Amino acid sequence: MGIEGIQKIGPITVSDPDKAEGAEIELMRRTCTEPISDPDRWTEEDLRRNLLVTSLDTVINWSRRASIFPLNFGLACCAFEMIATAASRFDISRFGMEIFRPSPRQADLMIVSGTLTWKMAPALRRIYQQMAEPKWVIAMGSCAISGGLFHNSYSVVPGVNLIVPVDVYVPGCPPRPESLLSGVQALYQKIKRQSIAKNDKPGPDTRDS
Amino acid sequence: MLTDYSYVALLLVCAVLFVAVVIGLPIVLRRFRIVPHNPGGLKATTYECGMVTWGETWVQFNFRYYFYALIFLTLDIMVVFLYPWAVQLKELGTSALLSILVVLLVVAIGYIYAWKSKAFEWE
Amino acid sequence: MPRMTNPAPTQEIADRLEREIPGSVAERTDQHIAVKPEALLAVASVLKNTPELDFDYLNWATAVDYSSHFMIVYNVVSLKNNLSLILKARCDNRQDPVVPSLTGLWKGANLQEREIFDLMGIRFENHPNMKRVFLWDGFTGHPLRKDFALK
Amino acid sequence: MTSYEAMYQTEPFLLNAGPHHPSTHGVFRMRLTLDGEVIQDVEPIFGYLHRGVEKLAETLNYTQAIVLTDRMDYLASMSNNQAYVLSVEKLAGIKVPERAEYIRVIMAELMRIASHLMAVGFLLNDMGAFMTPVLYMFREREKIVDLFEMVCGQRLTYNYMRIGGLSHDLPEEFIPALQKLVDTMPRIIDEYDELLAENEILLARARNVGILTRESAINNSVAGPVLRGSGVKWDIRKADPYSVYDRFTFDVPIGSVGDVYDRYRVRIQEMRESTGIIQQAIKALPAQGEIQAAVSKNLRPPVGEVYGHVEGPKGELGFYLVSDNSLHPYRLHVRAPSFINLGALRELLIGVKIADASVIFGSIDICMGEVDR
Repeated sequence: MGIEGIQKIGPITVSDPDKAEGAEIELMRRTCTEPISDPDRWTEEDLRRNLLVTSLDTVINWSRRASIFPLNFGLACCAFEMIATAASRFDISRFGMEIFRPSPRQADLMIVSGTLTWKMAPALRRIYQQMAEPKWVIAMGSCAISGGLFHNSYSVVPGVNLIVPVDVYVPGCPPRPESLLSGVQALYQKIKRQSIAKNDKPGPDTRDS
Repeated sequence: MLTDYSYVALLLVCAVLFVAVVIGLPIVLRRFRIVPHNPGGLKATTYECGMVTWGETWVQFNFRYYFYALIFLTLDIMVVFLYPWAVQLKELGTSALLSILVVLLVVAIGYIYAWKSKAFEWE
Repeated sequence: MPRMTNPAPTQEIADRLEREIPGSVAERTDQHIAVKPEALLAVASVLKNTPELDFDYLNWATAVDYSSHFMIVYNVVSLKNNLSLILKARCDNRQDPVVPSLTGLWKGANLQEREIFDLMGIRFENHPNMKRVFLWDGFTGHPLRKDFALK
Repeated sequence: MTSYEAMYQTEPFLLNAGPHHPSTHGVFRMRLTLDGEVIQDVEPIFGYLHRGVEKLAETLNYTQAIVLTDRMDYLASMSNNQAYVLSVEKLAGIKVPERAEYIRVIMAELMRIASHLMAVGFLLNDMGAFMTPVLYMFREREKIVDLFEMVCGQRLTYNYMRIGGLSHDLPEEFIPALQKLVDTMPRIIDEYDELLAENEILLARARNVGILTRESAINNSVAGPVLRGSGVKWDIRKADPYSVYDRFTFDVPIGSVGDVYDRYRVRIQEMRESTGIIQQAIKALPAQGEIQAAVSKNLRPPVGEVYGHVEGPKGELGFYLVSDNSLHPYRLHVRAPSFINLGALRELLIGVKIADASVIFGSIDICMGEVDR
């Protein structure tokens, strides 16, 4: 078995893949206890933006929000409401989200739909970090927002914002397709106010193990 | 006569322009930090369904895949010869036809040999 | 009356088991038969292989933690004569509970026994792949035990 | 082995068809050892959606646990409700009024159609007919989901059935809407069937692929359309008729070879049977009548244990309940058909090419909420 393939997880380097995965999960369980602040610093203070920056902003923000490619990160029941939103009745492609990309390389928006368990948390963070900036996260469903029905279970992450910074929270269990669409609208308002002058990364990279 | 080549020149200019814009634009935007750009970290790791890649990836594959590719290559090169011949068929006359048949015969022998040595069976 | 999966005649089966493997039946009610853990494998092969019983379909397997002991519960069904029998095995040792594995007779028991090991902590000897099935490798404790506090 | 193959020794290659993979219908992971394209070994890895439902059920009382059952097999919430509620009624000896039984049968059969639509749609999606059949199947499912929403207000997790009956009675416009749906459904299923059954691509990808013989199906204790696809005539609605199923006449379709095509055909045929059952149920539905037996909210069933099972869309879905006469179930075990059906996956996938692996996996039709519980 090649060595360079093994990801160095903190101080532990383990050959057996399951032990390595278990070690990473335990590490995350101990470290990820504080929710990461939502990346919306640019919405508070008003910015000194000259004409050139604002016009460039509007063009860039319009182009970004008009064609967001979501990543189909379906975990549980909310995944089927997400697919129903993508289906022909509640057509999400009216808002530019035509295709659901399976790989993070071609996706801009990660819709975390369903219950996130601790075993899936390292995969979620790795996929989030493998997405290219600018990237956004919608936490869909009360399980993603706060662990929901399974809040005090031994294997459920109480809230996705412990792992990745979340931009829009869509409540519901599962949220109706219309509320997911209103979540998408909320994301549009957020993108509209982004500015290159601030030049902050929308999604600060989370804690690297 | 010269004007005929003007289209080629125009095409050349468009091509170069297109390539310059497509490659240059991200570099310019990145330099003025309009577009976020931070590679590295976990982003550079290979994506394998959210898991850590494990084990060797430079492994020795079964030979039949290479054999299949070689056969495709032989037939692909044939196309390079067939196209100009087919376009000028009338002027070249039957002598060209015979020479192409010889070339096709040679390739056919190689093809049948590959077929008989079970290159196309996947089991 | 259409055919019903009527609970198997436990009296009849218990007597037959007692005849073939003396001392194996620990307890019998008209819902279930409880056998001693060490005789479980023999009893299961009798149930499966005797032609007229023919319990060829293991429906499900689970375990219950009665805080003084564990109880492994199997439900075997005979598809041919539409009978369903609940087979139990009691396991008193709480530190290192071990029960013979039935994957030799029914391949369907493989995953379910791994689930019992993962959530209840009962090990099955000569099980081909005795590992946790749901929880990750570093997880300490077995959640479905009564002494495992949720939060 | 021809000469050149013997000469070149190949090395296995480890690949994760991991938790986040388009064709694994949720967070299911298969660690594949590959020789080129052929799968040498498969290790299915579960647990990426394990939420500890059985442990949480021990902290809730009997009525609250209904909510948990919705989220297990989220494609067949009504059947989950019915299975759980059935076993509690069997334990506590509660008689359900006649009208509630008929409504439960209608809901369960509608759920079976919706779940089979999803199974067939995503199976064809894996086979390469990208998104077109799924979008058609979603159009039908939206009609069924509208009916459920009309009855209980939710689209996916219905929480509709209660111990001893139902939470709401049918609104007036339900039966006409149901009648319209059930009248058009056979024609729509025939349309899909004609479109797909003779399609040679589907035949090439499904015929004699992933054959599960009759004996190994029984030995692996698979259930539902997978078992019936292998030619075993075993359906809980016939073998152990619960609720009012003994009053309906319907046929149990079975396959012959046990390959992907037979499982597909069994599901399509079952959809037709379900529409037949709903037609009969609409006629026999008592117009008025109680829909909820007198059951106290904090029910304390007698000490004892029970196993109640239902023929869910994925297979036999059973609840093994142990009660100690307290408010909370002492132990609740779920016989999850998707989880047990996956026991046969490894046997089906070894020696198969990757492209067929996702088709075979799709034909088993699992739902991760039920696999990982």
